[in-house]
Amino acid sequence: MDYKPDKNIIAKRIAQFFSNGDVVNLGIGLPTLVGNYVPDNVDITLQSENGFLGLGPAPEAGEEIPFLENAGGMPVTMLSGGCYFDSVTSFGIIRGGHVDYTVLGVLQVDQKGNLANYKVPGKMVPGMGGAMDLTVGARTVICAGTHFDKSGASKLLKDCTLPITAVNQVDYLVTDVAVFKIADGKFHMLEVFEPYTAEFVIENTEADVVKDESFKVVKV
Amino acid sequence: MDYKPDKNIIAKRIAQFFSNGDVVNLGIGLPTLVGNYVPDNVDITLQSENGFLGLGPAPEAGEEIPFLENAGGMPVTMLSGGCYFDSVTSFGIIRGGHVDYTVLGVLQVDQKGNLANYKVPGKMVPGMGGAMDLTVGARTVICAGTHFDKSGASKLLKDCTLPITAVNQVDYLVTDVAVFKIADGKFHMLEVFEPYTAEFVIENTEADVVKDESFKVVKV
Amino acid sequence: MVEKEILSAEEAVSRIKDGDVVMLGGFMGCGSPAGLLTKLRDSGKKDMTLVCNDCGWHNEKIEKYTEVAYNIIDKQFSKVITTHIGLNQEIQRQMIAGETEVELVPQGTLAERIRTAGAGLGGFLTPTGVGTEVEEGKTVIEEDGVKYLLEKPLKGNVAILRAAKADKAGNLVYSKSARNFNPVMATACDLVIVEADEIVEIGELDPECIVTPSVFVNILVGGSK
Amino acid sequence: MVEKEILSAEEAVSRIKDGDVVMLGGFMGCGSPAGLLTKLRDSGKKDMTLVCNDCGWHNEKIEKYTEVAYNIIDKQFSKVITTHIGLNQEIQRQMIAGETEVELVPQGTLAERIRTAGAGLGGFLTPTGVGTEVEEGKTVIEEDGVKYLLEKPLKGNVAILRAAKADKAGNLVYSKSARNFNPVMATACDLVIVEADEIVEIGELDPECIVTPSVFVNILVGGSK
Repeated sequence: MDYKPDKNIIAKRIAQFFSNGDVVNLGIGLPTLVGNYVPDNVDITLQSENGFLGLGPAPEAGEEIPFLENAGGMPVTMLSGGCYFDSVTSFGIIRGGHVDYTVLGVLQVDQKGNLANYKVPGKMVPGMGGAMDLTVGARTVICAGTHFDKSGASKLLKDCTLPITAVNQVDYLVTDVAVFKIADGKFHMLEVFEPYTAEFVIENTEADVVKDESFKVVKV
Repeated sequence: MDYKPDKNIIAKRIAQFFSNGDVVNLGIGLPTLVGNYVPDNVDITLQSENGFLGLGPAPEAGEEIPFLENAGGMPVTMLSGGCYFDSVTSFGIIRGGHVDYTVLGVLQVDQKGNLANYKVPGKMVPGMGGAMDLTVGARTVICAGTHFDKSGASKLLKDCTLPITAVNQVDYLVTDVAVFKIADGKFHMLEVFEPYTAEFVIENTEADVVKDESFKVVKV
Repeated sequence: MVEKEILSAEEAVSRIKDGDVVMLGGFMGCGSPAGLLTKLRDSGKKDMTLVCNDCGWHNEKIEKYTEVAYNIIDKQFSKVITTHIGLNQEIQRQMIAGETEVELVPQGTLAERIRTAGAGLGGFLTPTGVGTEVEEGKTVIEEDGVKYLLEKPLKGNVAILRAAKADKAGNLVYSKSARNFNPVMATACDLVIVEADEIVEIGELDPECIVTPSVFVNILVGGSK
Repeated sequence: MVEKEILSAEEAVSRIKDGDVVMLGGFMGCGSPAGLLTKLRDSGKKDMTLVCNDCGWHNEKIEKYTEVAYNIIDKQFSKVITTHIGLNQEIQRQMIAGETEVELVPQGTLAERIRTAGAGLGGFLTPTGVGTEVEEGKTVIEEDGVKYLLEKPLKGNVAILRAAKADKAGNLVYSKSARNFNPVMATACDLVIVEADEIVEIGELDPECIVTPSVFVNILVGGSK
């Protein structure tokens, strides 16, 4: 079976996690795409860790609002009902459990729920930014990443080999192949995305993957 | 020599401590009187620990401003340039060393710089309120109290007998008889107020009092 | 933005349970939710723990009583965690008589303990209270020659707060010195009930001037205005 | 209320000394004091420690550079304490080449360490970083079965900040997401220099909406407006 990376399917599936009123923080990169797929009848509030609630869509070119950027330094808008605060308050909100979901990009995730996403020693060291606080603080941590890296290796490991961002905090991993819940030291496959199969996932993933009792094949 | 309690002389003398731009917190009771005696050419900013800067004089009867009270629950005013904040910020300002002077009432002060002013066990337990934080946090701690209590005993002790508010934090004590700097385990008398004399103070004070080399007799 | 529940004071206090830890905003009654306290008294709830800066006024001589005085007269709280009770004769009497347990906490420490709970921290080191009765039973940690007390977070089940204005999303602004403990208590309780003098539409508050972000608020109660 | 000193950017940065710990407000350049950074570069100061959320943009491909990029190119900082340097290629290069010491701190921990210094506390317990490289060399304290790192306060000699408006007393308000680290850094430095887009008379700012109280500010510098 051929694998073709597809970031949009990941974003689309993650957007289905949310309910009305949820407070959500979307990481930079792939997780930002999730905002494009939230169903019209679901009203969530996006928190931007650089200091506001009510993050709205990117403005049209030329319509940028001075001093209004997201945590990636890109121009954004604010929805009615949002508010501004400083970085101390922002991380009080995050660490204090007042964010329902955080969606974070991954380099590696392991079956103990460890995440690595901030550093490739000696090579690429962007830094953890807010990721360590978000992973520890948000009520539910959803990791978002393509199932395989550029070399074709699965990002789902028995043990992370890169420096980890947080210990045992990842609740869900959504790849472009399947949805996993991490519990009891295993990846519990909840869904596989057509045309992939459970067998394809299990054969091509280094980590221990089991089919959850609620497992189903879905089309996202 | 006859002793007559005089709270106003204490307030008047303490008001002379301040310089332009100083940030000052005045405790409830006697210390509040200090505000009445600040010279016209000295512009200080009063911090009110219940949450604002720029505390102004009490309003005329009938002119009370809704929701504007001092830490003693009494109506006050705010000066131009003041601002409101919450209790967390208020005590960040206090503990963080951003208040130049705090003026606190006393039950007892001892020659180690210990203060007791929040509790008489089994009898009167108002609680420490903000006093413990103010004593520890303000850059300079001035205690204000009549020299003798109602039974005629000096409030200046070798060792406090009441539960203490803070250890070794009092810088100055101003009574209605004299001004003391506390250092090296002694009360250093800087000034005595006419008609009292240094000898009167030393004879009638339980604690160790020495005349400072800058000692002088003054009329407040 | 999703709107929060808007209830009557009576409906709102029905969410409070016997035995709950209740945080009460206000400073000498300024900024306390008078309507919620009155309905809480009517509800007859009991065995609660009250967390508040002071216990307001209960002064028989000048006949000045703030609302919580009546909850205290009714002994609805088996324990009170507070900083100053000098102006409430009755709670002082109950404390000295051993009728109600009163834990006195320095004001900055109370604010910070509540903040610590709301901000997901496990504790903090403060110089306040070192060498005093407040130190009893606490870990002392020395850093660079300075002694600090390790103080723990303080969480509540319910916060009952007062705001000047709330928008329907739950964003709050306060009035003058009525702000005090209200914002921090909103961060540290499972259920946050706000009595607002005015409830306005979403978008009517200036997002630069909002003090309490909507995420902290669960239930709005309209006030007298 | 006493007015604060109003200086030119050049005069203001002359108060900064070689070797100072300099806290810089802003988030990816949004809310950083562009004028002060430029004059700081001109001043040629060196061996400073920079504390900031990120190091702004230095992207050769899209030719995007925020002001601090040039101070970094000039190697004015021998050490940088920061949370994220993913968008500054040059500081990443200097770090990996060992030319500049870079201490990476989780963002919430950086904010809280600065707050802790400004608020007169001795440290705090955070769950963030437990079991990661951030734990190295730190005390781990367990409370109720949860592990926390004991993190220490972080003080600065000088803060260089940007505000939307300052009144002459030093009260500040910010603009939108340009607030970020500016308010907390104002609390934790011996000398606080604020580049304000507009300086207004005392009394012109709404006291309910002031974000940084005047007590934290020492020097005002007029901005481009």
